[in-house]
Amino acid sequence: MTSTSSFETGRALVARSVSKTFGATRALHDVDIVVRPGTVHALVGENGAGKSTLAKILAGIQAPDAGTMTIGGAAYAPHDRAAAKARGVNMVPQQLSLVGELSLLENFLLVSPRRLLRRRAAHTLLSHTLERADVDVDLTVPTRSLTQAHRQLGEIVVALAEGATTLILDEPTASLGPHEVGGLFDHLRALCEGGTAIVLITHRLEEVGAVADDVSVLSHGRLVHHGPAAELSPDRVARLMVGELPPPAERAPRTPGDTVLELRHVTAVSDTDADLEAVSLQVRAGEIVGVAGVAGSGQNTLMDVLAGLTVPRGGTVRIDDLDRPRAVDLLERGVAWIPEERSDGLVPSLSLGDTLSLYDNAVGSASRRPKERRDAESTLQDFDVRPANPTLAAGGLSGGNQQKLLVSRELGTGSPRVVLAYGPTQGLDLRAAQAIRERLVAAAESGAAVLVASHDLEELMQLADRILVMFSGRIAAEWPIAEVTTDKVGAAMAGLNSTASSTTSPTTATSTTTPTTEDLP
Amino acid sequence: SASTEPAASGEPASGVITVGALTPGNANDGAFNQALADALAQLEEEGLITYELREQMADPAESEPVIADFASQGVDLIIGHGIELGDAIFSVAEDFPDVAFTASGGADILEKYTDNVETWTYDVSQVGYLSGYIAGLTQLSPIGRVESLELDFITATDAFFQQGVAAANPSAELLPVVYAGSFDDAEAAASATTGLIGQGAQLVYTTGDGIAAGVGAAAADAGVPTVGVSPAAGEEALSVNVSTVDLDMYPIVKAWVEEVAAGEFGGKGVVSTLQNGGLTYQEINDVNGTIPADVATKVEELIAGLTDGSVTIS
Amino acid sequence: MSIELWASILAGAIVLATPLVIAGLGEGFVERAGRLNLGIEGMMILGAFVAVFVASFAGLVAGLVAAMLTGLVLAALMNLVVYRLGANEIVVGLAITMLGLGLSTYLYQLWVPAGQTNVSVPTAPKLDLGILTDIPLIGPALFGQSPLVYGALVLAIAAWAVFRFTRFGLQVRAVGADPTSAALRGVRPRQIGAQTLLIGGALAGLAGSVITLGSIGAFSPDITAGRGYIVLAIVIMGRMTPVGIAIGALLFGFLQSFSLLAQSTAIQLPSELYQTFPYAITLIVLVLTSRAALRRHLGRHVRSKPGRTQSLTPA
Amino acid sequence: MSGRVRGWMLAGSVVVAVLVVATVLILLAGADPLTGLQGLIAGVSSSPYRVGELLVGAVPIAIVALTLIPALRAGVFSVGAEGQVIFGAIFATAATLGTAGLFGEGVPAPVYWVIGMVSGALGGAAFALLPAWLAERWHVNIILSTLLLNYIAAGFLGWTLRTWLASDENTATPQSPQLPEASALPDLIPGTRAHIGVLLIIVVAVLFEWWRRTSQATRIGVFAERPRLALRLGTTRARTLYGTMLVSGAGAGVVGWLQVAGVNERLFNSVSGGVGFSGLAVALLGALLPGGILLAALFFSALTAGALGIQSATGTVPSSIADVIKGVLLLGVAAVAGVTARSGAARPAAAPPLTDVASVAPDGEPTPAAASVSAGTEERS
Ligand SMILES: Nc1ncnc2c1ncn2[C@@H]1O[C@H](COP(=O)(O)OP(=O)(O)OP(=O)(O)O)[C@@H](O)[C@H]1O
Ligand SMILES: Nc1ncnc2c1ncn2[C@@H]1O[C@H](COP(=O)(O)OP(=O)(O)OP(=O)(O)O)[C@@H](O)[C@H]1O
Ligand SMILES: [Mg+2]
Ligand SMILES: [Mg+2]
Repeated sequence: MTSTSSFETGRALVARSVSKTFGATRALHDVDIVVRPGTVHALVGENGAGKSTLAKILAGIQAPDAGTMTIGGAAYAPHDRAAAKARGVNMVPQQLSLVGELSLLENFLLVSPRRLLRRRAAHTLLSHTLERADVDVDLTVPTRSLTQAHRQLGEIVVALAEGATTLILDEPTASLGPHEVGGLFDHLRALCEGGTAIVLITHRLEEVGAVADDVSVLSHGRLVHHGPAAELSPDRVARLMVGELPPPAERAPRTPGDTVLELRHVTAVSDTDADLEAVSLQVRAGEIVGVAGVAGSGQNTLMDVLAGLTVPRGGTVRIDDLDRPRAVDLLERGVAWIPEERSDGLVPSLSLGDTLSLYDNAVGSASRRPKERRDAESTLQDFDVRPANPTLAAGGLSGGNQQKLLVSRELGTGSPRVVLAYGPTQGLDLRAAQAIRERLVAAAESGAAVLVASHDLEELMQLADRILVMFSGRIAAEWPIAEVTTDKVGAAMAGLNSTASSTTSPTTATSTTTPTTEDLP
Repeated sequence: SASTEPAASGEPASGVITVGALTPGNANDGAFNQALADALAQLEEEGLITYELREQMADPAESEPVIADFASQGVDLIIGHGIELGDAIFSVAEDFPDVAFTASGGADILEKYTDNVETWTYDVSQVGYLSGYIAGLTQLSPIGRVESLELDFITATDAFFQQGVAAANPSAELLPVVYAGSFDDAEAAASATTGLIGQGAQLVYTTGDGIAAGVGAAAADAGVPTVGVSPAAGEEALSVNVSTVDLDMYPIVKAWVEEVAAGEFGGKGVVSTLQNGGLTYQEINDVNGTIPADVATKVEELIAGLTDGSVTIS
Repeated sequence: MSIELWASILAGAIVLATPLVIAGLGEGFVERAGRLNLGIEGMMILGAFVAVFVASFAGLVAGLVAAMLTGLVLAALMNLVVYRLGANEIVVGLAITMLGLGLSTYLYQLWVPAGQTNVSVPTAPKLDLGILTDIPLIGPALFGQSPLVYGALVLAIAAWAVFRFTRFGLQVRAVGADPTSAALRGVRPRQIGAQTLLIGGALAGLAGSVITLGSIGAFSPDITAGRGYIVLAIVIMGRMTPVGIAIGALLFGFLQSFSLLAQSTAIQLPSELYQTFPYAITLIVLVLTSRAALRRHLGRHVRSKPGRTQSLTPA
Repeated sequence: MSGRVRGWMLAGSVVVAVLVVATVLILLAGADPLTGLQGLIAGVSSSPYRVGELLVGAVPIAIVALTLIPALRAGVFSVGAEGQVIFGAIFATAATLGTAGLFGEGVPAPVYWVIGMVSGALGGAAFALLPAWLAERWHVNIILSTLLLNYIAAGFLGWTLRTWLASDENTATPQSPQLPEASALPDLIPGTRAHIGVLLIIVVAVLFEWWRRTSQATRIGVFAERPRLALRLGTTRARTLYGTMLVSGAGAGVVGWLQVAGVNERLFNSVSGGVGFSGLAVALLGALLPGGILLAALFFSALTAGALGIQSATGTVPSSIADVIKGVLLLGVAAVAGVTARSGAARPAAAPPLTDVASVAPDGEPTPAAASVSAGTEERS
């Protein structure tokens, strides 16, 4: 541990020997943590390592089974979130706590200490905080209609306005694009200057080096390392978390086959995402197409159209030689579907075993895949779903493991013809994420047409043969992987060349316009 | 009424007849149902019978088992008070030839008696006509009417009501009937009454019991006299009620009981009329002097006329 | 139709709407908090009975208070069984209705046994504002009603203010929309839910007493005649907002009053047609509001499409 | 284990609570509670007739509840059985009388039964189509539309019995003409009103026990929780709404026919007898399992009979005690069901949302309101 000034330790949030057990799961085992004011403290670990649990205990949302906590030496045992807030500890949970029906302003007022609302005063305070944090988010629309990124930032702003001296952020960057992450980290640094302590939970290890001062590594509920972040490379952190990782497999050259899935001039509307405007797209057998774009650019609408869940207003959708397929036709022809919102694809009350066999049972014996009768348990083990117990209810798994379960149902029971995946490794630890990427590559190699949308550009560059960028419901640019650079993609995601280019041809998309400030949305 | 032990045997050896009775509505409705309850209570007090009364038996699906139950317990006389109970009575009576039953119905029921079922009805024409006659004698016009549902017996009664009004006051004007849509919705009835009064009704007539509370309250509120409001509406409402034609089941039930005791029961039908005392009317209320003084005497003249045949209703 | 008739219809509409407004406001709180009270009918009718019973010896105000307490007790029972013990909300709602209907009839029959004249109590006196009350058409409807009618108006304004200006109102909305997030923010969904249910129960009891003490002055079995269920439709029709509920209740009251009094005009239709008219129109309005709400809902999202109106400004 | 003990203790306390309530009520009426309780037991068991009544009372509730299983599994909360029974009964009565009118005396009984049952089912299903369409096309909440339609059906029945289906006889209660002898269902237990239609509940129960294991049942279950996933399984919102409402409507319609042909042999105003609410309550009490529903329906019917027994034994207790005891028991049983379900680690009973499936957009996408609820209940990491 680095030496700290007595002033800093004087205000530090300290937890000692914290333990927490859920049924048979030891989520935390004798964990210590010291969060210093004015620093960013990164908390990393595999899925299910106990990060969120520790954070919730610090924020008073859950009570520890054992252990003590102090703030500046004084005992700290919050019995609920309000008590923690009163001591200056605030949290933005992994699952955002904004009420979608209410605006940010109302979310703020929701737990104000006064019985009568003072909207004007609250608005002034929040605007002021926004200004200081240099963010522009609408305070008065229902937060449901904000993008994920804005909700994330908005919730952070609300927490700040509530007067946090210790702010805990649980995976704030999991669904943010590179611009947004950059902006967020600037804010965090600015906050630290002002003396706020920040606990940052993340799976993106490069972020640790980029922003954190201290780092604590959890593994299986135990603290396996803590110390200054500067001394640690992402590789080292990864090794601490999960042991040695095999390097990502070399990209094998893939030759695309026939077009399997095709959209032509498709327009479609969505009430949660951008509408599609004349989107044309082909996915060929054996290739991986990456879709980049900031949140709310229409990726969800695109995925829904491809999966048959949204009926387009215009244009044609075709799989093989079948026009206007319904969702069930697509399933029968082997379209695997990994939605962005994993809860869309899982029924919490179904057991893991029933979840895996859902398609066979529900669509009847004429199942989509000639399925080798592998038993559920071995599928679960293959995909490292923990615990691999087919009789458990799906709703009982941790977020990361639910994702693995979903992927194992979609990819694990046969060889799909098409794979549609949006953020397939969102919220997964390194090893699990790598395993899923390998599955996607394997699917492509065995002839599947794969379409992956992700906010993680790194991931797309690693996987894809071709990258499309979506902006405002259109395909704004398209490049073969060899021509892609982060800068080009970043500019296209911000819409900087979309106005002039109505074609998706890579040359025009990249060369036509000089960005002006007026093009900024 | 005191609690009773149903006699185990069908023989009226002790001289006290056991009676099982069913009413379609609540026995404290101040009207049709209560007429039977009052008669039974009085006969029990006189030591002639012990009885059990089942209320709210309008649904034949519910009443038939109760009737069968009475019969299999060996009750001497089973009274199905109300047209809703007619079919159930006949159907059970077939299986229990030794038990005495009474069934009620429309005018045609008088011919339907069997060896162990006597039939009973009341003279709808007299109820309607006398009510209308009283309403006419008040000389109040126009007259509003609030009823529950558009059912046969209600429309039949109403037709005679109109005759009665015309006989007593040919110039009286009648507003169309308003149906409250339910037997119980007193508030809708009150609203209808207020509305009729707002349209100029000087007197309101009703035959319902649940809704009478609403008619009575609204009329009392506006100080408008009523005809036909039952005691179920409460004191307040009765203060503006000129009169109500009531059933008196005492003479009828007493006759049945005596026949059972004497072993002569069966094979006839009986109808309650003003003449035989099965129908009565409440003493005329002058509603603070707003009602002409001669109403009572004219009503008595009418009844005398009906008795000696000089007046007939068709 | 004459102006007198319309005046009568309006005045009747307001009387008929009053209990619906009161119970509807209560249910508005309950449903806003994401709960459902199918026991309103039972709470109303037991309130209606208790009100007369208590008023008969302790006076009007005591009757109203007793009715509210009755609804409160039933709501507390419902809260215990459904939200503490985990029983099914619909089954328990139906059970409470059954209990209320049965108990009110049972106690009434014991209280006023056969052979007695029903007990009646004085109803709340009607207002008479002289000139104002004499205004044609709207005078009697607006200025000649019982104080309970104006009480309902005050309640509606109060409910509106609670949702608009208080933290409690905000918490109710949050708990109904998303209890998990609300709890994460530090709101206690169970506590808020229980409070709304108690409000709903008390107002349902009060609504029942408004029928007996406001216009009839006496109790008779089944006097609420299904109004507790109509309240549910009105609350949805009114989109769970106090203003919407008040309008919905007035609409239903108007339809009922109209279909009663239209019978006394020259237009003679089958009486059953008149009787089902308010329900049929309510259904149609429900269809229209559902549709409009749907469109509004979609429209709002189209207008504030994510990624278009808002933009992140990286520092 | 401790959950089970707790369950039993709660069941015990329900019995105690009912006994206490009944005792207090009986004492209030000035009667002897012990006599009353003996009457309660005698009311259900003392004679074959009473046992027959138990069955007759259970039939409509059980069939309505059983045929509600798919709808409730899909999250479609209908209380429309009331109106559907009415329409089934009107159709069945009209078809039976019409057949008799056309072909005279000679029509054999089974022909009548088939005609009655089919037209009953058609009538009920047709009347269920309307709320299904309103929900599918216009997003009208089904609880409310069925509630309002019940009033409309009752009005239509009243008019029907006063006009085109009215009996020629002079009657006070509105009723249809008597059905032909041959169309009536024969007795199951001689000397009681239990007719062979009672056996139909066994058939229906077996049918739904089988259905429960089909892939369609799974799909409908998935639809209730994850409409988009269900779309991939071929289950659309429209198909679910129409399918489940038609099944429950047809079931209620058959009940209408059974009540007419089996019990009353003519059509009365009271044919539906509150079965909409009690059917829903029984289906939920029976945990949507056919076996549980049969038990719950018998239990419900027994309460009615038992309360009559109390009145019979004491003589002075008003019959409305039946409703009070039913309410208390229903409350208690619901509580026990809740507690045992909870300690059995199952999910707590789902609160039936008034903005239920109606808030799923036409193409099966949850609207934000629905999405936020589902997102709210899952951990999204
Ligand atoms: N409420 C709960 N009930 C039961 N088990 C729980 C609960 N919360 C967490 N767990 C278990 O505790 C362990 C730690 O969970 P936690 O959410 O803290 O992990 P995490 O490190 O945040 O993982 P992830 O990266 O997937 O979000 C996991 O095994 C999880 O399944
Ligand atoms: N806190 C929340 N409360 C309610 N609903 C939420 C919340 N967070 C997300 N959702 C729901 O999750 C879904 C996805 O969110 P949204 O469409 O705004 O972002 P996105 O396009 O998926 O991009 P990204 O995931 O990168 O932020 C929406 O249906 C939204 O209603
Ligand atoms: Mg976590
Ligand atoms: Mg998202």
